[in-house]
Amino acid sequence: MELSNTFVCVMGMGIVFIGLICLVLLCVLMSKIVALTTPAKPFEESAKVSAAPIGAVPAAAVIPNRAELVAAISAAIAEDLGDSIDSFRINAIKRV
Amino acid sequence: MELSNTFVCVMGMGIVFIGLICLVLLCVLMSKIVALTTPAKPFEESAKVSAAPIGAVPAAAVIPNRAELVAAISAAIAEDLGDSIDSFRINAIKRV
Amino acid sequence: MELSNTFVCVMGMGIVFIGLICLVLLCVLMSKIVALTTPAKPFEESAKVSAAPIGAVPAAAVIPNRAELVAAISAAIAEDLGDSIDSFRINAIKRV
Amino acid sequence: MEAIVNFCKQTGFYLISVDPKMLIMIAIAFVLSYLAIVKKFEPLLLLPIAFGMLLTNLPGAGMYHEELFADGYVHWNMFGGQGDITPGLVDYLYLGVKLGIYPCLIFMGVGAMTDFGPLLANPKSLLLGAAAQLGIFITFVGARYMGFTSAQASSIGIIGGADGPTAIYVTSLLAPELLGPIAVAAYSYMALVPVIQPPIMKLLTTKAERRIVMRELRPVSKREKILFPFIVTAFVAFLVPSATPLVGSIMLGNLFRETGVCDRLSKTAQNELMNIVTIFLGVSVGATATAATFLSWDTIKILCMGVVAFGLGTAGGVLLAKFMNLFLKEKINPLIGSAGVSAVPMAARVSQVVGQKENPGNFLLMHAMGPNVAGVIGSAIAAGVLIALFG
Amino acid sequence: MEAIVNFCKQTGFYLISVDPKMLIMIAIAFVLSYLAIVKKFEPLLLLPIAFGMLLTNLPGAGMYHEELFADGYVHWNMFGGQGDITPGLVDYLYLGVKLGIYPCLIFMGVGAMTDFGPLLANPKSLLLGAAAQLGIFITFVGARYMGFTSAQASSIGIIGGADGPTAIYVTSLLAPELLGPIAVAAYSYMALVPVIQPPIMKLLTTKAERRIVMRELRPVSKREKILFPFIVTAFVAFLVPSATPLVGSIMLGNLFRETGVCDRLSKTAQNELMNIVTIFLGVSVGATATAATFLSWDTIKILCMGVVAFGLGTAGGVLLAKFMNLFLKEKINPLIGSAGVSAVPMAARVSQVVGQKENPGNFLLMHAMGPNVAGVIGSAIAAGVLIALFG
Amino acid sequence: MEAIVNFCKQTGFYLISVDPKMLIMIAIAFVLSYLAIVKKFEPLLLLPIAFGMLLTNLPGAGMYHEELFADGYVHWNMFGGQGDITPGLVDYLYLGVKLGIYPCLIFMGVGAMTDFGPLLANPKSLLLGAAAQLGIFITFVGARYMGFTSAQASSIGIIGGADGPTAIYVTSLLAPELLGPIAVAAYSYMALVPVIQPPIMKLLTTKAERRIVMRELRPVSKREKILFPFIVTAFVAFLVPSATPLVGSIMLGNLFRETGVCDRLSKTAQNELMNIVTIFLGVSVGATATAATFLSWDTIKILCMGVVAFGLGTAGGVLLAKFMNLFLKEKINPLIGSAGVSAVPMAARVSQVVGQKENPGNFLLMHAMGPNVAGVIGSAIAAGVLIALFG
Ligand code: NA
Ligand code: NA
Ligand code: NA
Repeated sequence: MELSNTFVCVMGMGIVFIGLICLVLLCVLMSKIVALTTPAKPFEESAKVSAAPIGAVPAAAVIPNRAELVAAISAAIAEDLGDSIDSFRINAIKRV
Repeated sequence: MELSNTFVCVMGMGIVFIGLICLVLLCVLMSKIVALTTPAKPFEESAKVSAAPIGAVPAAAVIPNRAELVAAISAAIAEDLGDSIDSFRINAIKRV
Repeated sequence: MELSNTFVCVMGMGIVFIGLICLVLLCVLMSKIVALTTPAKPFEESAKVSAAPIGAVPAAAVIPNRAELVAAISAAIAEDLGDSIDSFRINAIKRV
Repeated sequence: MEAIVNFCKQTGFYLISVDPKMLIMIAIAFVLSYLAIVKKFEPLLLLPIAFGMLLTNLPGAGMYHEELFADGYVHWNMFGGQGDITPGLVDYLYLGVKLGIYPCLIFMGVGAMTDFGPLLANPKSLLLGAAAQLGIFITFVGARYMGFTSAQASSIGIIGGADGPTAIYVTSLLAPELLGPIAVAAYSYMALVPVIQPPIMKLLTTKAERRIVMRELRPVSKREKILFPFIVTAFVAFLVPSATPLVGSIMLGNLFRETGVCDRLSKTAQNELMNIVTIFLGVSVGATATAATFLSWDTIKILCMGVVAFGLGTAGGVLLAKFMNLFLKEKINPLIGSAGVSAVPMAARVSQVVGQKENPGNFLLMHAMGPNVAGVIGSAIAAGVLIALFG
Repeated sequence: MEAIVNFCKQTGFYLISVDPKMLIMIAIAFVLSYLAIVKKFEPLLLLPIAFGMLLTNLPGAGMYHEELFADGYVHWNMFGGQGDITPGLVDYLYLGVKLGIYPCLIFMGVGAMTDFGPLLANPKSLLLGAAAQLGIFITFVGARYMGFTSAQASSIGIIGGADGPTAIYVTSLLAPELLGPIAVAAYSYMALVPVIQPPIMKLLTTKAERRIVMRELRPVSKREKILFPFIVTAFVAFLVPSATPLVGSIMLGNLFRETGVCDRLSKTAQNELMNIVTIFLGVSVGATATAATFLSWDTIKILCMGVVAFGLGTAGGVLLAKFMNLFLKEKINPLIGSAGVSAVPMAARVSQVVGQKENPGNFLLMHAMGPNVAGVIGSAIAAGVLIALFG
Repeated sequence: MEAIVNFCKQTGFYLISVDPKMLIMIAIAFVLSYLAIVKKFEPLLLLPIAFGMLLTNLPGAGMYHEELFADGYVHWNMFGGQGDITPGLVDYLYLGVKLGIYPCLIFMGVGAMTDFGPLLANPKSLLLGAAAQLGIFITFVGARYMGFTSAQASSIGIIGGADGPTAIYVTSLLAPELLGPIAVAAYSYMALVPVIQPPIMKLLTTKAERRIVMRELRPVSKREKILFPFIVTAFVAFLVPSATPLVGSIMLGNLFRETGVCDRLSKTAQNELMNIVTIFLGVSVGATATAATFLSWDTIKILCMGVVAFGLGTAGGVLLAKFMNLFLKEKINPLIGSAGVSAVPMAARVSQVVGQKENPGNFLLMHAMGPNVAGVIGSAIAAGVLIALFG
């Protein structure tokens, strides 16, 4: 029996969406449980983990000089962008 | 034919002991032969080889300050012990 | 049918020579084409490529002090020769 | 004299005069090499693929024998050298593709290199990774209309998943005869993501949407990152068992990375093991592209449908992001939707670059990494569904 | 509609409802992962084992098929994909275990990491390494009384050898059906050595004995270190030919290390090659632990007997050291006897730590390394004897 | 009691008393180890070869079974363990030799380590690399006269190619029964190049010729270096299809190196992959040297003819250089001709050292590297011709 196109598409996108929606729920649930069960000092632990450039922002946000912050982030992202670095320019340092 | 328990145990431990006793003899023999055939300056060669912490002792033994020696060995062993470093403490530097 | 010795030798050395002669021609041809199609600044590119010790000579050739040059090349080759370094000695710094 | 004639008949010059189609294939191999070396199109895979294509089309070299893998299974009895065929180096290397080993090992390395943090910080990203699979299924329908079998159409559709190993895994199971063109299409288009995606992204979004600035991502704890691979493996394997090899491999690699207790395994999985497998995979996949299979209209069709699949996937991600904005209080920038096709991390960079053109202070990269890695999971699920239906 | 039902019947949710035993196995896999990640129980092997156990028990995933290896040999004809079974990734990786390749390659890496210097400086250590094999044979007898066959009892006894690769090698040859529980027991107890050994060591020794300070070891020349691997390989292979693969591998690795002329081989053997094999070995050994084989009283029995084997081995080593002291002028500290079980280098560290509690200035580590590495050779000989008798 | 007798009959001590020839082989293995460790004769391969020879000749160890590879092909049906033979570790490793996989992978690593720049700067070097293959064919004739078959004579001749992987590849295809002695001869003589070549070089040249100073090599552009592997692969494969696996592998590795876009593949090909394969190749090639095959007049003959082949190759290169000087305006130093035998980079160093003795300011190393790498290509072509004629 040849499966109809409609069946394959609905089935396929359906399963993909069901699967990923369930994963969203599971992830949210997990985060809640982890947050509840982690005793105290969650900040210290997470700070160690978030070595990603953007993750550094919360700590840096209190720095008055926003310009430096933007420059630092830009540099970090630029480094991340690697070879496409030419296509990336900071036009001006302005407050957002 | 099922082998008896006694046979397996005696045979097993017997072969293990025979084997390792022979290896003891072979090692002793080898050491003797090597010592005989190694011409002159055996000290220099062995000193180079014995990078192990304990191996450093012969040279260090002439140092008057035994305390430093113990501290050095302790540090070397502590390093070697790796993660179980907490369970290891030098209570006092005393002559042995 | 057993192949005769003469046949195998002539055939073998023949094919080897034909093959490598053709490769000589192809290499020469390729070099010519590359030289023609490479626009302008061929020197800069090649300079970057020729990290080999001898390749450094063209640039260094203008240096008046030939002695230093020979010493430098000798050092480079000596390094390249690795373990056979003992068999290599600069008797004198003389102009060639 | 007879011996000389015999020898000459063994040379490639004679054989090529009999069947000159191979010259075209050799030319194609050179073009692909050019793209890999000069244009830097995914060179780590495209260069070995091109070289494999060269080797397989050198007449008389006998580097690869399709007969050993005829009818979709491995003829072990022909591997010993007793029969007419003397298997060549590439035949042995190809076993790793045919048996589904290489794609899984590469995925393990990918897992060891992937940080699912941005995804965990914003789980909604997963939906964008789902929407971007649209291209797979629409292309599947298109391919069927163009006369491909369901199994072949599945393999063609999966190009739109923008994941090399997934595409190769599905194709080696469902339609090994199309492995050459599909691998070439998948890796070429992944390299072309910065060309294919921006026009579609601009077409489907307004200037205001592209300027949306997103809130910084919350930091994610190590614990969440360690639990995540277990949850995904278990859940996906339950839902679509046939996706387990792919999802399990990527999550095992990620576990090596995140637990911190297996650093030496993580390092080896993402370096030496991955490099070795990449060489073997590339060369042997390229070697399946013989003149007989590659020089046909099907190849042209596959190349066309591949780019359509990429485009539709991009559109799917962007449109779902716009749709979600109808309901969300905190709007998301629809440009990150396009990253859902995977092509990690290139598609996320495209989102960043396009977004920054409108608003230079807007840093979308981390936000786009969420859908980007979600797309890998989404494609694996889609692959599992297709294998379950047509495998 | 029928197709949907078919698809649902393929999902793990349906399959698990038919046979829910797999859920227990998944839970066990999580427990083992917890031990590996949080408690750091030999994580390099226990994490892959746990993940392999997870994969194999995901219903429908088809990652591992026991039928391919039924009756103790490899059914090559079923590997091509023609039959009912489509072999999965883990099946291919498992071949390396089944054919005895992985344990030998790991042993080569172990050899490249081992310094036999302390053993050569004090060859009497070898006797302690022999005595600590006592646990193997007493456990063998116990296992027989509990109803295991001789081959199975051998595999269970060898847990007491405290060498992962040796245990896996023997078990894959003699009782592959017990590979899962035996591997779990072996690696768990090796990680638990600091818990299992100290009470036994204290029970069997007096405070005075534990305070014995040993003379510094003599330096060992490079020449002796190079000759040693040749002597051990040749002699052990003559005495117990079936131990040759294990002993030969470890000694080849050691030769790479000590000669100094093969540094690049030594480096690769102890790093990349070992890491790759560790991943493959761990995952595929874990995958043998299916619900059908693992969830049985036998597993409980094996876990119990494993710890007994470790304990008896420890006791054997300590008691022989005490016995030797009756004759020796220069007393040896009996605490180093316990290191004879192998579990390199953990057991030697335990000797050091226990000894230092009584006498903080006492450094037993190097002295304990002698029996420690001797235990590896001793276990390999014991393994050879068992294979010769029941293989 | 009977059981004890049975066990004793399994020990090597009993078996060796039945067939003491193995003791001679073990002694030979020790001699080779001595040459590898103390004399540093190509230790990376000779030490594994020697150890493999030791393992295979330990009576009863059963590490290698010739029956599995009898009559020149692989008996897969005996590999499952159902028959009388239980394949050992070395049998599995040997598959990589038998199927021609290891030599190609090693050649890939060699390619990734080779700089063809000096060859491209002076393409005439290729002719010297051709002339140095003279030894192969003259030795072939000699071997035939001494009673070897054509296939065996080809394998013996190829020792003169001074390329380990080429010699092993040809021998495993044409005369696997001679693999042991040929591998030992090839690698030993490669290590002995500084002893074998200088007298021949001095005999065939005048002092004036040895003092010839050559002009500096022109710099070679990256473009030429990238095009070269493609040209060589395509052309050689057309001319001698059976040389494609060897030439293709070396050129693929070189491409990884020169393109600069595949650095991680290049690094892995010349390090970890090559080291792993070297260990496996060495051990399993050594293991083919059983007493039955190695202890015969044939081995002596092969060792003699091997050195003749090296000498004739050296002479061929030097003489062609002298002949070319009759026509060339810019004379070449005939000492670089000897480097055409390959044995990279040792033969080139010999040219440098001999040249410098006559004229300390003469730096021939780079000039000799051209014929040196050309010799690799030349030997591969010669190997292809022999395989085509007698394969
Ligand atoms: Na995807
Ligand atoms: Na042990
Ligand atoms: Na050569």
